[in-house]
Amino acid sequence: MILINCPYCGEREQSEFTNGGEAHVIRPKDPDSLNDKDWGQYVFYRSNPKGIFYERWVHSHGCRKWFNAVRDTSTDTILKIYKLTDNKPDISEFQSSLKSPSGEPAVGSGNFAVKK
Amino acid sequence: MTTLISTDRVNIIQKNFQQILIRGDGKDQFNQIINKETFLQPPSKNLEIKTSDKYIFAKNSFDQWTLVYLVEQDYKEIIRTISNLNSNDEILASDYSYGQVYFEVSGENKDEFLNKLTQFDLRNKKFPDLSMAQTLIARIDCYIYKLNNKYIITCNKSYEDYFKERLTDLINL
Amino acid sequence: MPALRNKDCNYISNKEIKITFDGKSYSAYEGDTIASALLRNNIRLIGRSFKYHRPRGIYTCGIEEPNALVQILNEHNEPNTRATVKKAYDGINISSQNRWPSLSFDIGSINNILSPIFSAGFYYKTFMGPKGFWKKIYEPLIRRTAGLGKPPKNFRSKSIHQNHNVDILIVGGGLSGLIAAKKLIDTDNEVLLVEQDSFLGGILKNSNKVKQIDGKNVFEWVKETEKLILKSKNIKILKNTLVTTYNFTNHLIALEDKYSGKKIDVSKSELTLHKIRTTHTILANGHIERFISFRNNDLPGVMLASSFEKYIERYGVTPDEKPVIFTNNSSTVSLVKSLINLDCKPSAYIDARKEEDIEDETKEYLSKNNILFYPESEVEGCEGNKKVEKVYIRNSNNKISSINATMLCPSGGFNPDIHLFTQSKGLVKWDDKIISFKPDTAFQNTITLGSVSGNYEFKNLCNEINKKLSFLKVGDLNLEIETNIRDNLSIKELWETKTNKKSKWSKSFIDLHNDVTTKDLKQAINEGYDRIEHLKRYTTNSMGTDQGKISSINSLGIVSKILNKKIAEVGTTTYRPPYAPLSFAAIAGRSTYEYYDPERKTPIHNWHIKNNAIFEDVGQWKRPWYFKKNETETMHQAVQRESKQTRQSAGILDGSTLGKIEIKGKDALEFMNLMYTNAFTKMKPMTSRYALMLGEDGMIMDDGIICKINDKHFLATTTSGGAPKVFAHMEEFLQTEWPHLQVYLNSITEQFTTFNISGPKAREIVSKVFSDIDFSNEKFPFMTFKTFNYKNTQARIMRASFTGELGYEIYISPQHALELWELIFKYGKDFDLVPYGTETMHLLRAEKGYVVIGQETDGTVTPIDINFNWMIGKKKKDFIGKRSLTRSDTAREDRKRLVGIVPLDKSQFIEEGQHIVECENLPSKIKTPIEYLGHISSSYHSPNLNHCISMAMIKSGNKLIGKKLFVSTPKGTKNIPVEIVSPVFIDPENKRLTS
Amino acid sequence: MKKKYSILSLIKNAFSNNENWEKMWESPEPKKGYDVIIVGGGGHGLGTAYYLAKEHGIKNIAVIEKGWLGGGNTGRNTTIIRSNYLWNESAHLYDHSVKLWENLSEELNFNMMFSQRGVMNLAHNEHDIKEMKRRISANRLNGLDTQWVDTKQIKELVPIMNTENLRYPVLGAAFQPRGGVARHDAVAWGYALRSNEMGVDIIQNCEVKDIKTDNHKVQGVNTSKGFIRANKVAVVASGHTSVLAQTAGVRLPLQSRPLQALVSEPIKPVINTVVMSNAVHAYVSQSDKGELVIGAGTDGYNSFTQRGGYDVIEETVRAIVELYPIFGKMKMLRQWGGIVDICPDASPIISKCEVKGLYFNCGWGTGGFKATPGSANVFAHTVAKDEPHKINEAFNLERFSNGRLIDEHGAAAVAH
Repeated sequence: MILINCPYCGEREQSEFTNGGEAHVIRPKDPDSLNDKDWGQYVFYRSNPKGIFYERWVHSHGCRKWFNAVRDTSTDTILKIYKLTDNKPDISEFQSSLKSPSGEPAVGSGNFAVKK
Repeated sequence: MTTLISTDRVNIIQKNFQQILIRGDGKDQFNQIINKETFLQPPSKNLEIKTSDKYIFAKNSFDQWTLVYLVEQDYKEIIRTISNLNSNDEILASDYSYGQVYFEVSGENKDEFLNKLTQFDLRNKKFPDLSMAQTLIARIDCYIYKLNNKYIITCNKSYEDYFKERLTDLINL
Repeated sequence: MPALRNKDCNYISNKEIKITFDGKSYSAYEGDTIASALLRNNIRLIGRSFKYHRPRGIYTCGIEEPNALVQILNEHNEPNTRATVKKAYDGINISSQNRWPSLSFDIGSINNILSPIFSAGFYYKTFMGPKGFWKKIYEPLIRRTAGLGKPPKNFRSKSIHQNHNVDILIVGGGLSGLIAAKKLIDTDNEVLLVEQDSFLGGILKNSNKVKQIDGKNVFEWVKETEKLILKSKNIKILKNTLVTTYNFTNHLIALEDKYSGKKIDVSKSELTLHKIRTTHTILANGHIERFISFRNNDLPGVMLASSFEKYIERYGVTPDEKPVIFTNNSSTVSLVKSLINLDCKPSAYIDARKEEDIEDETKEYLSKNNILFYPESEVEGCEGNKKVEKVYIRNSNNKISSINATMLCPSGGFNPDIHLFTQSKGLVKWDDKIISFKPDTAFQNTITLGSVSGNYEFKNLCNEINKKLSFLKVGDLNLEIETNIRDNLSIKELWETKTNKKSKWSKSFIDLHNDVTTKDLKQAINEGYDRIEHLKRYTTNSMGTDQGKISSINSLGIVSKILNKKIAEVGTTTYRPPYAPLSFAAIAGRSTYEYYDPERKTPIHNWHIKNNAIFEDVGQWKRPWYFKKNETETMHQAVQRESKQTRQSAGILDGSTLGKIEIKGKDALEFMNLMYTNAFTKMKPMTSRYALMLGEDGMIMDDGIICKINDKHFLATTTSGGAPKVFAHMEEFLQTEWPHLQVYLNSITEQFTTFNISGPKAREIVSKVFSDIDFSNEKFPFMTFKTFNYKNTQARIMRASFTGELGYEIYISPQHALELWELIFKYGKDFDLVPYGTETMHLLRAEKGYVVIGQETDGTVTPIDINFNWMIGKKKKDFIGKRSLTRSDTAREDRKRLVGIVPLDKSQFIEEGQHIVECENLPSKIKTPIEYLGHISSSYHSPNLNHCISMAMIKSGNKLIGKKLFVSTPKGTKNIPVEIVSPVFIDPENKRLTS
Repeated sequence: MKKKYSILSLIKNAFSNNENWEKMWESPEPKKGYDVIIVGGGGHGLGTAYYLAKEHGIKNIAVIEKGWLGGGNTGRNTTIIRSNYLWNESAHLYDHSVKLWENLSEELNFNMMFSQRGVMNLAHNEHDIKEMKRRISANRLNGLDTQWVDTKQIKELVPIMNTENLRYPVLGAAFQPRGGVARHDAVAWGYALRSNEMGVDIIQNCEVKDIKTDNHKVQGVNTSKGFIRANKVAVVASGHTSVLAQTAGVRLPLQSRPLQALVSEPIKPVINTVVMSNAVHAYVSQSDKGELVIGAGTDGYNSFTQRGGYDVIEETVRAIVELYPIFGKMKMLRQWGGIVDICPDASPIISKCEVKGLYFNCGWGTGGFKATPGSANVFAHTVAKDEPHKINEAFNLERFSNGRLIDEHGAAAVAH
């Protein structure tokens, strides 16, 4: 299981946390001004990248506080943990180990064991 | 106070304490009000415990404190403290006195025994003395307070029988 | 007769034990595995192969064993146990597997005769016969011959989990593991050393390869090192513990057999699953010898060379006095030396390498002991009836001769045991020097030491370890290691030997466990399955319980030859956890059976038991379902009684399981307006209101009653099942969407026990219990509440009810719950007060047309659908889910709406879940789908109205009131004629509630 | 059908030492362009190619697979087949598939080992019972064979099940006799074999980097083997579908999650039907090789590593050991994970999109294997006719705007 460093309680096992999906998705200030399509985008659509992913976690079996994380979904490595109040780190800070959008990472996917 | 388990290496005693759960922003005004009502200074660092033989005052998370009275108080006093605290808009105090169960765990093998029920790291370097944590023990949400070489573990009262069965079942496995 | 044993074996006691194998009794020694015990009694035949049922013998001496799988009859018939690992004990009762009627005569071997037809993937190409043959004939036949062991018998485990948090985990207590541990003694690293055998030492105890360390014999050195480690403050040792899984962020799983070599005590936990979280992992788990494919390489009597040596050194048993040794590398000379030490001698030493490549000291040793020596030769095959009798040798100038022998010991070289390393998601690389894969780039904090990292040279073992552990800054350790063999391994690539025997029945196996021959590999590649993963799935190569530990690299070698590609290009299949089959009981641990999920009880649970309540599971809670008046009363009778009595006099329900949340803060009002559909702004203090909570998709998620103490302090109740979800939902929006709102939440579900008393006499009863409170209608109107002090505790009474009768919800501290509940009954007796359960609650609320979340609503129902349009605060700018209510489909006119349904013939009963249709009859066999308008969500026989009442969700139901339709029945074809009515069956004007 | 397989072909080849079996499919290099490119060589993708060629006469097709045929979810599922879904649209889609399963072995002359041994969904509390009684009645009206079985009947079908003495006792079950299991690899290989025979190019180890479009019309795909032109591109790449859609500027409401499964070591027959338990997340059937095939729930976070957390395996095994105590004495042989693409309403997307000539078949979540032939059949129709088939009309992208969702969460707490 992934080890997650809760900004308030320190390193804990991932079974103490609940994932909150994509981060930085702001609830529209005035929902009535959106048409059905745009409102559908907010309610049902979340990005689903293979590689760098900004996501939310909550320490549901601990301090119950929400925080954000940047994780590489192709290897499950957590690259950064930051509080809700911190601003969004720039994607250039991170480099994913992917060779191409849908390819496999050089190290870590667990499925390509032999060094090419 | 009933003894649940008593072996040469692990002892578990069930106790009953009064407790107040306080929510607030932890700023000066909050500290002053708390000090005025409880004559105690709330800890400011996350997961830190202030304690004496009469009480444990812990900061559980970003906006939550628990005050556990180790020595039984006059319950009218506790109710009065709670309503005084609640008279301030920016504080929420709830009476947690009788909805919880408390277990005091001591003994040389207490860490290894508890680690049969939780994956939480009880080592001093990760869980120093006079600190607390909220985690899962036997699949139940618990608070665990670390005092010098003993723990006080609390969870909701509805889990009491299940939790005690898990502890007693494990001691002879 | 006492079993054979070598003189000075330090690891086997001379205490005799009795074992039973296939009904016959044999003697052995304490510390033996089942395999070493059987070898002591010269038993060669141990099982029948998976597909062809060919006779099979003990092939290795460890976890990599493909053949020797047995059933332990006295341990609940445990199937597929590795005889080479499971320790024997006095009275163990073992049976062989996968053969009928007996091991020596097995009907199943007919498969061997038909084997030319059973080529790779044959089951994809046949058994398609006429319709129904597959289900009736072919599949039952295949299933009966498949599988190895028989199923276990009545078993309940008591295995437990043990979690560890350490700085360094050392996997493997062999030479490399011990050196690493010795370096870490009394440093400030907490270290855990895990060893799968019951003794430390690894290669030191399993072979004759190392003569001395620092001048001491290996047994002494290991004993001393172990004593030092045990004396240290920071290192713990776990023996009989096999690491099986390497998870992400250095989290490893290891299985400890607590009863290794002992009879299991059923009252204790026989297995412990260690779950180890570590900062650094040191893999020192060694290597595995691989075999060579040649004709009939599966005959009982063929055993790997280093396994043969391990039986001599580790278990003190000599499987055979004059085996033939066939090798392609320099390591097997230590086996020759072991035999010579026991005054035995190999009948032939066949070495595939060119004469000039073979070490001089080996050639001298062989000629000194005049051992038949065949340089640059290979074994063409072997033959015999259920055991090796003749070995055929092809010499350097291609001439084949045969010699008689009863055992043949091949060695195809050594593979670093990279299974755990690849599980850690590290990358491996092909090494042409050792002709195998070895670890290359680690993905986690993983360090590989010794032979697992491809380093077979004892001379530079210490400086490899010092270099790799230098980052720990624990100082160097150097040892003087003297060996019996040449230091660096010399090896010639050899996967398969040539045979010119063209018979259809001669087989050269590449996977002994799943009966896959080298011919199957060639056939699969011809048929287009040339990717290594296709090959594995089409032939089932290395998919057996040994996961091809001694053969999967060989199959890559053979495939690379056929495709003439480099082995690195062919690649490996994914190493899937666990390393070796892992007991389900150990994985489950103690959190199964009655402890599967925590059980939550209300403070007056014991009172319910004393009053013969029958319980229902609601989430983790145990709630009274109904109360049996006497032994014979059925649920239906009890529910009818409780419902009638509550409407006529008074009933009381334990509602403590309902979620309760305290919401307080400057912006509490704004927060509540955003979370619920209702408008709370104009709500007067000390009043309460029924409220709905939606998801962002506009669908009803939960409901509850909101009490407003003042604009800055609210108390909310939720459904029992919804409590954790609603609390988390509130916290999420408060922290992530509206952090500017100054609001605090506390869950107070367990801080108040809740009693819901309702019925015409309710007022009289509560007035007696709480004599100082004025319960008159004026002073205590409907949907208001009072807080008061009860014996110095905070208490609250709210006038509300889910039954539609005059009712009160009493919130009391758990400390006085039982005492108050019994007091209420003391006064309630003269008013015929009855305790009722959830079933009656469901019936009474249905009579009033109230909905239950999760029964009338299923995640696709909006407030408008259940006629709660009035509960939506129209003037509110926004609340969660509001915008979704105006989407085209959600605002559609003909959506399903809540209605009531009554059968025209009052005696008929409508079943829940049935559907409303327009046709009177249903065809007995429905071919084309039949349109339906909706389904019955709730249906009860109302004792107060004396007929069946139902609630349903029907398309444009609000426009169909008064219409006649039909409702289907579970089995019948005749539908029940019904009328659509308003869902409120009793007291539509709510007179009883508000009087 | 050139290559005929039967007991006769096995005997014939036995005489020639099984050395001249023919190649089942070629692995050619890609041509410059095709009429239709199918991205994803799993069961759904290869099936789409088969039905395009067989029922719509379109043969100039390439199936492009990043790894090896059937290497994605087709090779990683628990092989359960059933159609007892709640809503009409789902029931019709999944039953269209079960009907195709029923003679797929004959049609492809390749044994799918489709074993209709029945699928049982257990009820562990009153809420489960009510939900299942409703689904059984809806299924009946849709012509499906789901029926209620009580605990006694369950014990007859599965004698080793512990129904009373466990934390959440078994109170009954919904049982669909026509449900069952099939050999997952055989689907991919059977479709590959027969579509290759009809002239479809099957290109392996060729990874699509991005989909080229030009003012809202699809042009072709850039791959690791260069650009390949196409009039129509059909993406059926399960977990990777949204990654590829993104390259064409199309956003899909998918989240890719690990879904894990495990097998036990092989033993003699002990359970002859498929048992699913949504409440405790445990699904089990026994393959014809004797291995117990056990399905777990999805992990709680997005991931493309094809391997989930160990805690999910523990959750499942705890439930399995409680339901079948004797399995406690058996051992787990292998555990693995796939990447399932989950839709907000747990129903698939088989639909056109705003880019002309670009089609998507995805969102199958935890229940894609059972739909393989049905999904491929209606998707071939959608691609060929540029119009959805009646059966997959409701599974469009617009439903996430107008709110006309097909919420199978009830059935699919984790649908296996």
